[in-house]
Amino acid sequence: MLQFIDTVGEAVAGIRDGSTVMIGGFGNAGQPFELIDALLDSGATDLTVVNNNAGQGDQGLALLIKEGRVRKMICSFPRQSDSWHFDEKYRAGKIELELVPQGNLAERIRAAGAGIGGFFTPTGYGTMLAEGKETRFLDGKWQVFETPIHADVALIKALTADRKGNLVYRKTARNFGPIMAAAAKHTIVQVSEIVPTGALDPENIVTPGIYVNSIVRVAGTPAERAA
Amino acid sequence: MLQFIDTVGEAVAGIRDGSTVMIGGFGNAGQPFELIDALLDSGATDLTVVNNNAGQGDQGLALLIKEGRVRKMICSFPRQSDSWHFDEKYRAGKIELELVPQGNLAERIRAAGAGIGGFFTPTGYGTMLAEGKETRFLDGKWQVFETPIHADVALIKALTADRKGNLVYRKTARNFGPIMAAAAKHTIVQVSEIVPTGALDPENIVTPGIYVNSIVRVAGTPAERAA
Amino acid sequence: MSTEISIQRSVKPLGKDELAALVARDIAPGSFVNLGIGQPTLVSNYLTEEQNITLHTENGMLGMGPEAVGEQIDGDLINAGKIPVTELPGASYFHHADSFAIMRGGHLDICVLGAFQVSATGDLANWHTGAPDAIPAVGGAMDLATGAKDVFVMMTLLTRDGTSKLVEACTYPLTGVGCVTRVYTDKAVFLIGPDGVTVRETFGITLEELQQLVPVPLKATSAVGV
Amino acid sequence: MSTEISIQRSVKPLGKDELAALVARDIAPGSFVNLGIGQPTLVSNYLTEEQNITLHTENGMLGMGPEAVGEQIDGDLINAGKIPVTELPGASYFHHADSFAIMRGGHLDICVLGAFQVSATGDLANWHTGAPDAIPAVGGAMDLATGAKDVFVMMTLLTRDGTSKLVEACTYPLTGVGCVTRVYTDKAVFLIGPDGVTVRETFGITLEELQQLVPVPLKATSAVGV
Repeated sequence: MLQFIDTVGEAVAGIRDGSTVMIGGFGNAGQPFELIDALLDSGATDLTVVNNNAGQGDQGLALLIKEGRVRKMICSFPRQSDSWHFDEKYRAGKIELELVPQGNLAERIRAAGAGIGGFFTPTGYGTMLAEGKETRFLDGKWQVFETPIHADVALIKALTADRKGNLVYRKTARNFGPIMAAAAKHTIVQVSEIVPTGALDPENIVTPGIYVNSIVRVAGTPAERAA
Repeated sequence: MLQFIDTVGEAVAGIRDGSTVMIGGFGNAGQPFELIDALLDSGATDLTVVNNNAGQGDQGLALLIKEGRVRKMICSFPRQSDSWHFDEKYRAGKIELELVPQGNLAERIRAAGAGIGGFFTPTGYGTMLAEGKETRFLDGKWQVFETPIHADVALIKALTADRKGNLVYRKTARNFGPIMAAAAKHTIVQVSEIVPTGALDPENIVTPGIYVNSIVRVAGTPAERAA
Repeated sequence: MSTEISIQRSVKPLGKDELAALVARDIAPGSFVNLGIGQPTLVSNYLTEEQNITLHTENGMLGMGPEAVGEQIDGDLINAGKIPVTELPGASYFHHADSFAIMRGGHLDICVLGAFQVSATGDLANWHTGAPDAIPAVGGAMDLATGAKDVFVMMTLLTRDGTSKLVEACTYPLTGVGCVTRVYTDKAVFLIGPDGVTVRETFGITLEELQQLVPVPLKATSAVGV
Repeated sequence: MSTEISIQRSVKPLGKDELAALVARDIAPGSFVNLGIGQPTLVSNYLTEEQNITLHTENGMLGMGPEAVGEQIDGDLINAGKIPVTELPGASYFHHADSFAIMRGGHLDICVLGAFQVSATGDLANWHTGAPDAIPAVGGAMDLATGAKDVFVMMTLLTRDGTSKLVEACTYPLTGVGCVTRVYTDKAVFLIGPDGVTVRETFGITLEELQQLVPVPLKATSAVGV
């Protein structure tokens, strides 16, 4: 049942220790900073986090990792110039890493939302990231078997929601939002704006409300903190 | 290379005997009637046609079937009250039928466009439509292995194209258009309107021009012939 | 047998509209629902605004409204039965793969389907008579049966020749295995669970009489109003 | 050796910008192209309007324009390298699965990537040094390598210690198998095909000298201007 929630703290209050949490965003674009901060404040720990990266600088996901709340990262690109908190935990053997090619990450998340139990893809064939995985020759190519990534919770950012929970995004901040919303049991969205039902054109809705559970408005323009 | 073509006849002129042709539409909504008529006039034969249905009444796909141009239908719902031409050919053993659950049809078409070599789905497990197919227990359910459906050509209908080939659709006439455009080697689109590049909002484009090869404008409102 | 008396809710079998109204009442507020072609479509007539139900049609829409009439009719806006329909505020359109992902990904709360037969373990047969000369056509039936969180069946309990459609094992070709959770019929509502078939309520028939019609062991529900 | 003379196109090795300009010239009009992070990004500076090239960025956009400056900078509009960029008329946005479907489904005409090594059969190594203490990070490299119709590599031919990066078999961990079709280097352009490695042109070096640097049998192209 869709809920509109007043604060990011209340929005993430139900996230339990040991959960798998998908976090939207690619770089700063589409990162739900305020929800991540609230998750940090909530004290939830032993988390498996699915995100394209493994945190940057001294904010958001990087702080969750620094505080030891993240047991495992599933991501495509953990190593960045400012990913020092992940780097430190990783080298100390204090965080598990499942490294996934970015397209496999996206497709595995999409598969979870779409009820696909697994699929074959050429990406990664013959590389160390496919070691130990089933392979098959299909459509003239060797392909690797990949499985869906499900999550308990998704934290994502959109531009606007209507009262039915329908979402639209802004530019490349869309990235993982729509597929994570579909892959998680419970999807929490921070939006810049909530509009009346009927204000969004039905042709242009990117995430239908069926994928959304909790919506919280966070003041500020979408790009403000990212810029 | 994207081409804007003056007539439906020229648009379909390159379709060769023996081709696999995807045809958009669900019922009359989104059916590219004028392109289908042109395909009939072109004389192309020995076709494999992918469509949700197998033609209705005495028009479009039903006539292609009547004239013996269709060797095989891949569809989910061939039997309708007015599907007499298909019925006659089928009972006479003159047309091959691959019956596919509608969601598998959509997902198999999507897989072709997305470079997926095959996938497991619970749909059809334990039914006669999964007989002889590989099964596997995944995510707590028995699932069936399904393979992509590729095509040489897709004939689809959209509402509006810009000069880059970006498309938007109208209401439930969207249906199979976007996934067929991605699954076919050559996608031919009939649109009601062609607008200058930049006239469509980049947030709202449903089919990016990368999936479109030929565009032909067909006069008349989208629903006119369907109504 | 007090249990038996307590679950008989009417002196007559229910008509199609009464049954549709009953199904509609049983749908939890805020649910996302797909109503199959035929009898299940009647359910939409009994959904109230307060229930705030969102209807899905597998040809690419959430927020489907009632059947279109007169000026409303638009050939580009149809339901899965190819009937012109309307759009409610808050509707959204999507392509076929996205639409079936909603069903197949387990996001629909309830799907209501007609049936030829339902088995004691929830197997559904509703797409094919199995007649050797029949042209098979499946549409979205298998996806709906397999994907929704709950699959409700609406059917008459008996065939025209008086045979129960609730059976030990389906003789018609299957649509889905172990997928049906409830069966709404003119004579009774059945709940199908891991411990067998429970009768929630009966209409114009006692549980004993019902058991004589149905070749499946029946239990009465102990909880009233489940 | 007339062939050898005919393929030497300059008296000096090419600089990065000259190489980027060469790659840009080789891209067919109307192509859809993804330029990898780093050196390949330079190619965009040399694409002409007449070429009508559409750039893809895997974080969800077709029709990417040049890097954003000043007022244009928008935190919601970045490329795969997380650099603020601009939007050209006719652009479109889509989510990550749809974006990678464009790459993985074979819809991009060309993707241009950097590399640590390329093998004589087109294997690519560009994501991981294999150093035991390195934190691995792959991003979209494997999808790009595997999905595009043509994969062009841009790199210096030699490492800093003078070893050829064009090798019989990669010693670094692979990104993709048999995926590279052309290698643009400061010293030569190599075409990789089923019959081995062909040198299309050289820069400041003869074919014989080149062969001494590269541990892979090289053939000179017979056709000028391929």
